[in-house]
Amino acid sequence: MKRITLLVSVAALLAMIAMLPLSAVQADGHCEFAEDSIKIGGLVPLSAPGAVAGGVAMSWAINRAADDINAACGVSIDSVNYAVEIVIGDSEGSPERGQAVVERFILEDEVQAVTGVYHSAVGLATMGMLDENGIPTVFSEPWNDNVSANGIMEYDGRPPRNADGVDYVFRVSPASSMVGGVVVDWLLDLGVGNVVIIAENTDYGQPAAADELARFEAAGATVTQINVELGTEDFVPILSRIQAQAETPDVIRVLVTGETSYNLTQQMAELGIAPSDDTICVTNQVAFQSEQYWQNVPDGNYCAFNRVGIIPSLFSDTAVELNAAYFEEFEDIVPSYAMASYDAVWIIADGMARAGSSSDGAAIVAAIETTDLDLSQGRYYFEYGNHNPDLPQGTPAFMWHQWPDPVVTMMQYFEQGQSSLDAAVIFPEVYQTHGSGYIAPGTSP
Amino acid sequence: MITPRELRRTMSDLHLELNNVSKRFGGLQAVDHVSFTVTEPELIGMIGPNGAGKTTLTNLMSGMLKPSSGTIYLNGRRIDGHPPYDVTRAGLGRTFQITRALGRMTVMENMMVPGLAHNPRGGRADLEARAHEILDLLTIDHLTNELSRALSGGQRKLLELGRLLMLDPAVIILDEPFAGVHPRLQDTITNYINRVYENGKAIMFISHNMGAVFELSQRLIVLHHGAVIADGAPQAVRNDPAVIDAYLGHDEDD
Amino acid sequence: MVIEDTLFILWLMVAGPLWAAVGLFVLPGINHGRAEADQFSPTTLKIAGLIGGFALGPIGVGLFFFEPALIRRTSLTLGVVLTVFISSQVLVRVIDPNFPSALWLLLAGPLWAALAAYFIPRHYRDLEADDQNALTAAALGGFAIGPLIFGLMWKTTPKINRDWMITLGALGAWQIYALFAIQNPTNPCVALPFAATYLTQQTANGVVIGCIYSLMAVGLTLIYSVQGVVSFAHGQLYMVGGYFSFYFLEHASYHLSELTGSDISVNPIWGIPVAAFIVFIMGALFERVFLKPMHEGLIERVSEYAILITFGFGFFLEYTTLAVAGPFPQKTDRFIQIRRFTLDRYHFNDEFFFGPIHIIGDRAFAMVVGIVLIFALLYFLQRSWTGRALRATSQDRQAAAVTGINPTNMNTLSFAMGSMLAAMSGAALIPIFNWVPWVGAEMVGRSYVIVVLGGLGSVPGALAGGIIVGIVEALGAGCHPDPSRGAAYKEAFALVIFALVLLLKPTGLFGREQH
Amino acid sequence: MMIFRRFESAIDQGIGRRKLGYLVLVLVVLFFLWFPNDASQSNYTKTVFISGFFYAIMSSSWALLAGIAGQFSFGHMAFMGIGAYAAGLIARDGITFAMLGLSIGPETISAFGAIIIGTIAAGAVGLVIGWLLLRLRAAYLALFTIAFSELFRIMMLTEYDYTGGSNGLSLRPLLQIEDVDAARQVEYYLMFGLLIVCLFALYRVANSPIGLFLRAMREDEDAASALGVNVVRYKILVFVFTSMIVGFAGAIFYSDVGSERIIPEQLEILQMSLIIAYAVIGGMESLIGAAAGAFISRYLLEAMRQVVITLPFGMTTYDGSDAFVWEPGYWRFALFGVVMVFTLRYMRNGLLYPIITWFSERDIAMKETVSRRESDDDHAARIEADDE
Repeated sequence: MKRITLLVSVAALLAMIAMLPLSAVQADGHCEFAEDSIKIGGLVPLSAPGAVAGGVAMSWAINRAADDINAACGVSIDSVNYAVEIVIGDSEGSPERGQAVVERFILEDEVQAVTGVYHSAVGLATMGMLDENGIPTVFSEPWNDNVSANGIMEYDGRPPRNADGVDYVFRVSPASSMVGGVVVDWLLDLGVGNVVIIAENTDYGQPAAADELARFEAAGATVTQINVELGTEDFVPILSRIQAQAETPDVIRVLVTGETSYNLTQQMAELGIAPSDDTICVTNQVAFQSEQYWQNVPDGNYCAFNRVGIIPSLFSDTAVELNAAYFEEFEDIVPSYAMASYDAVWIIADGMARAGSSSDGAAIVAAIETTDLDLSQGRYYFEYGNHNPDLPQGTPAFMWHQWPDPVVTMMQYFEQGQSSLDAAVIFPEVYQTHGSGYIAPGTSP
Repeated sequence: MITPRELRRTMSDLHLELNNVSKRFGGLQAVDHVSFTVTEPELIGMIGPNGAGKTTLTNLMSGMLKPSSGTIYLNGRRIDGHPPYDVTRAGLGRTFQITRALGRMTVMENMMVPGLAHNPRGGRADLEARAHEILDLLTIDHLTNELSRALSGGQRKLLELGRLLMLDPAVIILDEPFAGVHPRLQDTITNYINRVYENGKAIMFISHNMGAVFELSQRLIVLHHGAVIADGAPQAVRNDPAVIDAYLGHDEDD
Repeated sequence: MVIEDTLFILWLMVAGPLWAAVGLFVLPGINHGRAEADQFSPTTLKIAGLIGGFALGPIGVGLFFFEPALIRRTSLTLGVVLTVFISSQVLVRVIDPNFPSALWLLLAGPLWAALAAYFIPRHYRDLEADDQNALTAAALGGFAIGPLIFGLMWKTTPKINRDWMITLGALGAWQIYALFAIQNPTNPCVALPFAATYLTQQTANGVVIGCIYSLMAVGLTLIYSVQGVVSFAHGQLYMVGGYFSFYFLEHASYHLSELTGSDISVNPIWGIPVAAFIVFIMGALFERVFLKPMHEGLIERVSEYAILITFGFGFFLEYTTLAVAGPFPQKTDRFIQIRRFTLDRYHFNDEFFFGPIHIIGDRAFAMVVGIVLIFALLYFLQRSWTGRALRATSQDRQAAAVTGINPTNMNTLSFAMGSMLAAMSGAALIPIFNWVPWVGAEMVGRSYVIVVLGGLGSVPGALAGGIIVGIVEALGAGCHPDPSRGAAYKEAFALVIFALVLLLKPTGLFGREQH
Repeated sequence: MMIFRRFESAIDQGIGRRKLGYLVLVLVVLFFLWFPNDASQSNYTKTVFISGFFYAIMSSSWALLAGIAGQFSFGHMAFMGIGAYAAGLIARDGITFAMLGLSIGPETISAFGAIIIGTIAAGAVGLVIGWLLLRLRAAYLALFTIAFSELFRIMMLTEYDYTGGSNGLSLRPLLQIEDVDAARQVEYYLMFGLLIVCLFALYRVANSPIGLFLRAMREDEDAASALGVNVVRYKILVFVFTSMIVGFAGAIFYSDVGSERIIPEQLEILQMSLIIAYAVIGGMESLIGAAAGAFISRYLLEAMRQVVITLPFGMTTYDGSDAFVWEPGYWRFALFGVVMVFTLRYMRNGLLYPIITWFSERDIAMKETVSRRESDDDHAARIEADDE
């Protein structure tokens, strides 16, 4: 089994180094494909109110993965090569649409596996259906803790989907509390006592805020949470409010995404609230898109941000290739969800190859559970699943079919207009690039 | 020509009474303590120079405006300050100076609105029959299925008059019935007015040109600066000095 | 704000009553026989003295001595202020912090407002008093001072002039403020020593952003005043204005850099005229094709048609932009290289201080741009022939037509100019907020609030409305007792005011009677 | 053209247009009844149809409100939301009357009970709003309703603890059917039935005296009032009626029939604008037209996600396929906007209006009267009189 994987990935690298636009043609050149191909559905938001920018990147990555796989002669089952074919569906970020699209995937396009999903609401709404239909699924971006958690859990008062849980759904994106953990640990290491959390009132912001708030308070820090609506442009009033607090906060944590977060961060900086000598500015993965970030937050230097995915300085060749291609397409750094989506397709393909079937869901799931692959984000494996069913006491339910160690790092810019590839990794220490846990404004490591 | 006395025997009860009705807009005293009563079928002309408050008074009577003070009774019911539809039900119908036909509804529908509003339970068939009669009287029966916005100005006026009859009110107020109407239709209107009068209704037609009013009306009410300055038989009014200088001197007040 | 206990009690128990007594017994005596005082009944004088003395101490007494003419209104106002102030001060102390201010804001206040709004105007009519604004005043007062409003307006049905409105409005605001204070005493709006600085800061924020808002609203109001049409494409025109500016600057900078070889970035100020020009043309074309037939009587239910057609236009613009420019946020360079203007902290003594006050540089600049443009427009409307023609048309189409003005052209001009103003504000804001195709939605909602508040069709009204909305949003978000919700409800505050104005005074604060 | 004329006259001599119209209607209904049994159709198409039915209800009821009664409300979606949210909250938390000390636990409320409560809630709010709106006309009314629905949306979004914020609120499922296909089948018929019922109810109202009064009010409120139409009553009535219809439809649709949870994004003005656009394109003043418009537009917007263009004459694209795929993305909506604007400008009564009127004998009658009028010699009078 392992051998095939190796072959596949090596071949993939070779193919990627070969000219990419022509990959399909070349594939035809030196691969014999079976008549019917393997269909994988990609469920991503491509129109408002969904997070379109994310969806675009994800669908790009998914298609890209398929091309690469095909360039490596697709998925070979019983020494027959099957080409991978991608079907993209637009979830519009709404559960209703998501369900409809998944249904179309299953019944009309007859996909054998599904990946993608950006909004947790969509993930929550669709995972039951995917499970009932036995479609192996690897979610690549929803963060809500309840996604992919096993069937024992309930969410907003609904009974378990079925007795033995959501067994067909895997997740390679972190659960929000995994991310929260890192951020909070880092801040507590710096000894912050007075925290302000600004969270968007969405399925991303609220759970994340709740989680981090709990962690902070457990550690005895005082926390003020401020909720904002996405699409708000002018944050000055609420920022002035923070400014007027009796004791200036040690850190302002931004749990807002998209253009809204850029507005917020920029205004924060312009008012000199954070980053400043007294206050640390902590934003989130959106800051990793350095081109966009610097265009929209020119004053956002010295803001720290959490990032999911292996750190640029440790990019594997796969990651480097992917990043190069992404940059060609979007003139920006490849975001984690694109990497995750890319990897997800590979994981599925690999699972099918090892299961020796593209249709037997159970077998594929079993195979995926024992995944052991090195891809753009690092080494993939799933700790808990039917192969290792009993979660130890205290292990949260979402660890079921969850990639246990997506790398979550804290990074920080220390030069105006710096590319996030050069930005300093400041936490966890093992990854530190500039040997410091926090770069104070005005200084450089 | 039938006299009021003969009519009174046949007619339904009819008693319209205004006591000291006033209306003030901000500083302007539009209608100033107007009082008069109508107790029998009459052809009443209400005249007065522009801005004398004729239309305001009409609006007050028909419930479009609330009087600042004073009371209006119709057949024993107090109607001042009531919404127009109550007033109409109480038996006072009015037309508008600029015709208010319901543009994108057919003539028949225009007729049915008051009909059904007046007695919702009433069978459509009877109402339609009645509508046809009235339209026929008004010489626009052939336009039944026409959208009323396609009608000519004069025909719209006729339609308005027709709608009033569907309500069969005790008192009818016609605001400028002759304004901008083709001569040929004016006769129809006059004829209509007489017919209605003969059915025992009081008709009050408002106009700012005395000429048209004189030959029709049996009683004239003259408004000036919102107040009644004369009320009586046309001849008497015609020679009333107050009226004369109101009209001579009316140039400076509009 | 919460005044210090000792001070409060001192005044409540000692100074107040003392001067009240003076006012009560001395004032009528010395005023006796003076013409301007005798117009009032002795009791009025007594009560006035009482209140005046209690509220303002010597000042009050002096005032009523030297200016008896003021006695009635002043004492009335003072009385009300006092009641509210004392009550709220007492509440602050008596009631526990988690007293549900909703109780007043959502139940008692509206209840009294409704009652007052229902009964008082009728009462006015029965007494043949001039009931202009009575409704508004009653509702405001009912909300602000509850049952007291009946006491104020029932017996002596006063003529409701602007001071009345302002006083009552202020009281209402004060009421909310006091309740916020009760809810959350650590609220920076109330907690000394920050309050003074904080309120100034928020007001400043409000005024700055308000002026920027009004620029867009002015366009809306201009269109309405001439055409009697509310443009539902305004937000999208604002949005495309921003994009035009953005793309122009990008290309200009690029080509200039190419030419000169040095790295040049064109100042966003130049984007404004470009955007203005393009959108002016767009507006003119749209008006010619789609709005013109309205005024030629080809269309019935004009206002609905106008709503829909502009709406569809906006719909088209938004999605076309989305298809062309994509969903990625864009932003231009800054106007000026100053991050923020700061007024440093000033210490009165060791615990009381004022400042610092910050204003973001670019916003200040955008505010200036906004104000300049608005006044330019006003000047244009007042002085130039075309401007006068526009105004004439908005006054009375027929009359204008008679005097040789071509109303059709005026319509086109008004719509084009209105759209242009939207585009200009877009171009003026893209250096401040980053830009996405749906950026217009929130903004246009706000400018509806502004124009209705200021009165549809009134340019100065739009300016005032903009500033009011700005301040309300700033204070709302800043003073909401629950910091976690304050920001999320930011728009909501403006919307509530909007709804109230629509219901109570659809003509707005400065508006003409509605068409 | 000639042929059409002949056909037309043939019909007129034959069964007559109205009858033919009914026939066509029946055929359409039969088609929809048969449709889910077509084995070749996937559940996905059914899902698209289901939401199509839902939006048909929305825009036809809006057509009654705006097209027939002239009440130009943007709050329609909000009322739908009120229905759904009320139902959801009731089914989750039950009701507690603190003062009376009595509380009804959620378990005692059936899914349908919740839906009914939701409907009532929507109606109640409709009553209040309708009453508040009495003083407002046209643009002011539109603005007020926009403000109202935005406020509602923001509240639903912000009161995270109660409404689930943007995670949405999942209602109690109305049907518990394990088998997916069977479930979809039932949901399809349920929604279609609902559409028929609603259309029937709306139709009855529109063609009753009330409908006549509503149109009268739309044309000229003062005149209608002067003719004895109780404008206040009917204005409020129409608000309550339409709110209840959409509240009901919403509560059912989100009880896991069309969707499993309602999210605040559904209440955005954008969604409302879509409904308006559907109604406009189909014909604001005809209920059927609006419904059809909504259904067709939705279907097309769905179908246009991916347009496969097959190349003629065996031409092939570079990778050898004989068809290439065009994904219009946002251009769909841009196009939609264009269609809406041009419909308004050049076919004000909607694209389906000609067909609908052709089927109603009205326009025969019209033609006749027109010809009669031309024979009539008051032309001069008209011109003269219109100068006033």
